Amino acid sequence: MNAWIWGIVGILLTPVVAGLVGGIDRVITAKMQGRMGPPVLQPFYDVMKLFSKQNLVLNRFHHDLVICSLIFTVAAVGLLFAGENLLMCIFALVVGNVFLVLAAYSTNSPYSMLGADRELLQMLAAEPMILLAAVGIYMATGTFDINLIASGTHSAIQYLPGVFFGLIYVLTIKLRKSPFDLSTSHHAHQELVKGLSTEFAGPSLALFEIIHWYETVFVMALIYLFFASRPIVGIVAVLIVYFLEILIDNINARVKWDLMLASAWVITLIFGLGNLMLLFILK
Amino acid sequence: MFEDQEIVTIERSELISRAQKISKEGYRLVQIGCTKQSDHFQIDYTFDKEYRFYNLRLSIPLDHPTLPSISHLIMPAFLYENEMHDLFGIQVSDMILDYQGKFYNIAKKAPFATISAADTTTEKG
Amino acid sequence: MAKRTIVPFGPQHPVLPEPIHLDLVLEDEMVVDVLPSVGFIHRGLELLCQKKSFQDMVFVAERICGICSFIHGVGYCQGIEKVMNLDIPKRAQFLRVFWGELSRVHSHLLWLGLAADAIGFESLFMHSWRVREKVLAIFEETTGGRVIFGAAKVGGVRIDISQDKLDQLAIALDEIQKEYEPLAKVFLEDYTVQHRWSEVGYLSKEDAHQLGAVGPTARASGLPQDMRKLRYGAYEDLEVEPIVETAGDCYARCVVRVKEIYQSLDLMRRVIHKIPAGEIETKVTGFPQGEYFSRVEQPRGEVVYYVKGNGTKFLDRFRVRTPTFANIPPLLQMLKGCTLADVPAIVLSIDPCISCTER
Amino acid sequence: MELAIFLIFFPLLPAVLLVFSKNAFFQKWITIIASTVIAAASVLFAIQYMKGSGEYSTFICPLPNQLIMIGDIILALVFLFICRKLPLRRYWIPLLVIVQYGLVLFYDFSGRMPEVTHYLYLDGLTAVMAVVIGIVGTLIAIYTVGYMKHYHHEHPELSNRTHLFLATIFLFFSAMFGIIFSNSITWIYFFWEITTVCSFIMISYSREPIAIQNAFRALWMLLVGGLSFALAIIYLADSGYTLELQRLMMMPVAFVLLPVLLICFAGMNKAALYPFGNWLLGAMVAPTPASALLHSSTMVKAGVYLVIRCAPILKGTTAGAMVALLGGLSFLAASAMAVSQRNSKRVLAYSTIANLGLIVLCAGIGTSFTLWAAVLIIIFHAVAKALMFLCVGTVSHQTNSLDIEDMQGLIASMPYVTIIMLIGLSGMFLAPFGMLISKWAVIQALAIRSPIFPAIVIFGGSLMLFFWTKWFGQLIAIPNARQQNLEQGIGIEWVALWGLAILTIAACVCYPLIGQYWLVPMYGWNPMLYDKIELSIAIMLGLMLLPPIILLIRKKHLVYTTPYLGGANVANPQEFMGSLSSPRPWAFKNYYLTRFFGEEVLMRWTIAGSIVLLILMFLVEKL
Amino acid sequence: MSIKKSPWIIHYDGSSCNGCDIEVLACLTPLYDIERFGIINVGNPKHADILLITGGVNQQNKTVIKNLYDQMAEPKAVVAIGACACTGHFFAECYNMLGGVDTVIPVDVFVPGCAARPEVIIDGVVKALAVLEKKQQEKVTA
Repeated sequence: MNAWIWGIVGILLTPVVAGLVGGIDRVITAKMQGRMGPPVLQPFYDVMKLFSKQNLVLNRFHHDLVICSLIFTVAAVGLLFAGENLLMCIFALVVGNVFLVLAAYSTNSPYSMLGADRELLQMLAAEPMILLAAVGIYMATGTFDINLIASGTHSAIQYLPGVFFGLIYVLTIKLRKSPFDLSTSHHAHQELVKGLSTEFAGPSLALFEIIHWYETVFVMALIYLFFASRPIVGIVAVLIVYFLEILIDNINARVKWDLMLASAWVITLIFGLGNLMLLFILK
Repeated sequence: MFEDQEIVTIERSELISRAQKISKEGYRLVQIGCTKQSDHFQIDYTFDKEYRFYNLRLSIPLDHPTLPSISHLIMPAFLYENEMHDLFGIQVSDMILDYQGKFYNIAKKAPFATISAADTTTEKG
Repeated sequence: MAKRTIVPFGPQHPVLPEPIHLDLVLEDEMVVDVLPSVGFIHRGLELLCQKKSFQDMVFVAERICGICSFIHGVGYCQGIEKVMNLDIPKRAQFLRVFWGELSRVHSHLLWLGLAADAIGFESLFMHSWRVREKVLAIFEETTGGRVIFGAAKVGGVRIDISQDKLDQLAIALDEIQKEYEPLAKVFLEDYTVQHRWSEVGYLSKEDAHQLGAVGPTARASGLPQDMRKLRYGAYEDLEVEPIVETAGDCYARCVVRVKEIYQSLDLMRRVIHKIPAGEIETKVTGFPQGEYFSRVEQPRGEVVYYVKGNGTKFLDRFRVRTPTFANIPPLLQMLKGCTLADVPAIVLSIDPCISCTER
Repeated sequence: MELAIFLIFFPLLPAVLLVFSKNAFFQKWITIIASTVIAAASVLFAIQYMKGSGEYSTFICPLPNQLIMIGDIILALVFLFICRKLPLRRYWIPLLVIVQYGLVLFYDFSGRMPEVTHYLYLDGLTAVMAVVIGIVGTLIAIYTVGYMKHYHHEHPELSNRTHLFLATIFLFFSAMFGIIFSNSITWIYFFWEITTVCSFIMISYSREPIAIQNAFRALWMLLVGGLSFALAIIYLADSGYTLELQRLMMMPVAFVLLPVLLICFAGMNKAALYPFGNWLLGAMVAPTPASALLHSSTMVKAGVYLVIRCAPILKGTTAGAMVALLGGLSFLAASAMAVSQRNSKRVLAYSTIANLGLIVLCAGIGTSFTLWAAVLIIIFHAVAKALMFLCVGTVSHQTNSLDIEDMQGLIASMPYVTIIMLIGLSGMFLAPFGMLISKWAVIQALAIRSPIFPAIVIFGGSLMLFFWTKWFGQLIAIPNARQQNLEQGIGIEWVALWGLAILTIAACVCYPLIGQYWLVPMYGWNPMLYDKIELSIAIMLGLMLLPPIILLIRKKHLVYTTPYLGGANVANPQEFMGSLSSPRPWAFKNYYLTRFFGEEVLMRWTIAGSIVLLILMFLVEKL
Repeated sequence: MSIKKSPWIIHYDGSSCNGCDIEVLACLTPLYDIERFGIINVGNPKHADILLITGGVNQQNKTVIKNLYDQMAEPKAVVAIGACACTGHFFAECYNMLGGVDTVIPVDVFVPGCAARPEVIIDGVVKALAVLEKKQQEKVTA
């Protein structure tokens, strides 16, 4: 029963926390760019405004597919907070992502579909590292069960510094930040217009933003799991990592997909797999 | 300080050979321009080599103005030639990329050819 | 593989501040064919010379483009001045160089910002434009306008800058340089910037010459071509050496512009140092009769003004060949075989000014 | 036991009948009735042996060796007959036949073959395979009836030999049941070569030069496997150990590792693992039902079935690790190359190789958990992949194209086929459908082993996600204009399509049941079955019900608009105002990343790598 | 929630001389920083609330402007920036010009200037916010 409550709390709190984090992100980014930036609550204003707008669609399915994507992404976060199987949570997130890509495909509009293909490329680049991190956590803690990982006595980080680094590297992809915001970026000034989300208008776009909030919380929770035995350290680590991502966003141009894919895989192999091999041999 | 500008008047039939010669000499095309005069179109092909200004000038009649294209010899010429076609109504044959009169996509046909400068000056001057 | 992705790139596209349209044909992300179209901004302002007097045409010339507005005005005035055989006071010529070079700095900073933005480097965009605002502040202090200020006129300039002000400006220029230096370093050294620009949009020296490239586009391909070497106006007294790079890619074009900002700042200091006292304009009487091709160096390259007067207050012909127009054929060459992600970077690398191009 | 014998011999009846019935009506009903009987029998058989711990046959076979000998002689003659028209420079194909049969027959004649007491062995694994062949196979057979009608309608230049094609299918069923039920290795070998013949007949069906050429390539590659099998038999006969598969698996590893590796080699060869993967791609010229039946859901499964059978010996050995690595390499390379393919059948072929590789990877490691996952993949893959092949076959009939890019917006013109195809695709990669559950099980099972294995699965899985999703997306890219319905003329095929679609979903829903009642008795309890996981899978499944529901609800607040085309829109949403100021259609084609994942880039390395691994596999055995 | 707190803009260059364009862009940058008001330049008509147009309308871009306007979701507002966008300025006399933006789409706010200064542009956008809010309320009541 406890698990259910945790899951629901996670689902309910995520938009609040992620929205606030998003607002703070925008303020910090603005400061780094020598500007004042928007109010901290701006992400909420944006989403609420989007809900109040007309729902422009190209056909009657793509809005629905965004809803499906939201359902699975929410489920992923819910399962994560409920302490379910880590791999299953990641797969749920992947399904959510796939639905998002399908939504973009279903619009049958060139920029949107190019964005969909780019999003697939991003998944191709990021997914191995994330799953490998889960395997790493398993090797370090002996379980895929998030409850057990979280209540364990030692943190996975001490065994998995390489995996942790690799995860931070691909985190930029998941957070849609420079240098890896290829499929759709927070700023529209890219060659694909808005890529994946080009055709989402009004409520659809609002849902897309919310999906992104859940995704953000999901990957941050993944970071937290590395420090699970010491909650305070974990939260501090999450904050530092997020700040680092903002910094990276601000000091990098957007790279091209081939570099993204190649570098993400190389990092995954060297730091992720290398770390695991060492762990395997030493244990 | 003003630069010296060499302007050579040629015949239309000479155009291709002159253009070929001058581009072989290492001149680059600066511009192709057209000016409507009271009885003819004055066409200027401006070239430059190491800051040396060299201009070929030829004139063609106002009725059914036609020109051969030099874009086969000097690729950038196609832009100017399409421009001349749209603004002055000059038919340029064999351009490497012919926009078929849709280069500027203007509603009015050959605006520079219909109003003559001399006309307006007499009206307003 | 006959099946290819075909997308319209523009006319409205967030990376392009101005409307230009390309039919892009892609295979995966590789550009296999590109066809440009223009005319979204074509106003037909050359024909205004039949409705506005040759002196009013200065304002039209300035509004050919709002970025290099001042030099457009100067180029036009110079043509008329040659046709009318006017002798322009030295001080006016120096002031023209001062504002002209300041325009170059403003334009290049603007370009640096936009180019950074096109490759997703927002903070660099912001900081470039932050520095640019200081340049605009100088315009505002000296002329009252920020981007279009109508300081040039046939026969000289409209406004003088006092000696005190000039001294203050020297300090302001130093400050701009100080703020600009770290920025320039990022453009020259950052890894991701190099990844996006190095070996992208290559244009060989031969192609650059053959296809008639001008300005930084030509200079980045190794052509030492700078119309300031014609020593028009006050450049007679201010020696300028073209800044040349040989790599011929987008990165080289960026380097040329980054270095030209230093060059221009330096030129302005020399102007302040050397500027003679005296009148700022000569009286203009009569109407232009005759023709001249006036060539000056814009931030984007060589601009050609053809003016032909017929002895009335209206010109017979007023024609502009702007640098972007000349750079379109090289651009098409550069776009061959690039990837979709490179398209904005390459298009912006010639610093396109569509409103110049289409007039 | 009787059921097993029935299943081996019964299909021969329709096979013989079909050879003589050129009438389409008879063909249809013979196929339907025989298929129903086989399906029913195999289900009965599965129920009977699901929980059983394995049962040996007790009957005594009169003149066993002599029977098989005669069979082998006939087969050898058939092979030589097939090769009769081959040019001399391809001498090695008949040579392969002569060498392997020469050796086997020599041992047969000299009477050195050890005695076999239990000719058949039936357990849970055979039950799984029997169901796959009996249900998936027969659905494909039914589909074939409808398919061939269209096929000949479209290719009037080909002579109609549908009756032979159908007969071959039933002959093939018989051989397949023979392989999985037999305990005698010589018997398996006999049936094994029959499937090779069937494969040849089906690939060369159209008798076009390319088909003949690919059929011979498949033939000689499969004969290499046969040779390896023959060598294993001779080794065992020579050393006098045993010719019973089950007893072989109980022998000390050191004695029998070499023959087991030879058998594994034959299995991997049949499963089209690299370096032999290319015969499977060539086999795609066959009519689609053949691809579905032989080259994805059953015959190639016989290969992995054998490797799974060998798992007890492979487990924990270095050679076993090499087998696993070979499987892993095939999985990774085939998934990667599938990314660069736009021909739907080739994508399916590559993904088949990939999945077979994954199964072999699991079998090579051979722990109970990995075998658990391997069997799961066999089930899910057989169902979903057969479904995909049949869908692609139907689509290609209606649209005359196998190109995935031509399937853009197929949902508008062929809604039902597309929905079925989407079910199949979901089954291939989307959680919580079959393949993803299997993949998850694999990662779980492998995580305790060297991290190399989970890494292979993870990378390959990501690649699969890429190419499946882009296909999926292309199907549902909804066109802006109304499309003509192209589903007329699909007849009996619906039975197979819907049947397999329902099976795909059912297999997924029944996952816990399959686990508990089928796999647990075979491989023991698995932590993947505990309540919590089942709960999360149940939640995911429940959520999966939502998308169709959401999609069906009509919405009122939507406002329809046109696609973003940079403001260059024209009246037709499929066009934009082009540079020459005339409307030009825009187009979208997917990424194929040929620079990274093209065949030219990867094939050489894959073949080289797999050959090295093969050599290593036999070398480490020697050490 | 009021649309006032999060107006997203899209900018299209009609046929301006770039003067107003760069001033619009300057609004985004540190000195003026319109993100203070939650304004983002989204560059995609489907996401935008306010269409900023600089420069007048000519033969070729009239359909583009119309397309962009049609693709925006209600409620939406249009701001014409600069003298050219308001009336065509002295380009109105040119043969290829149709005039101000209001010749093709309804304009809610006119911002004067040649080139319009960033302060005035921001002022114009803020005026457009009131228009947007009114439209939103009308939509709610309707």
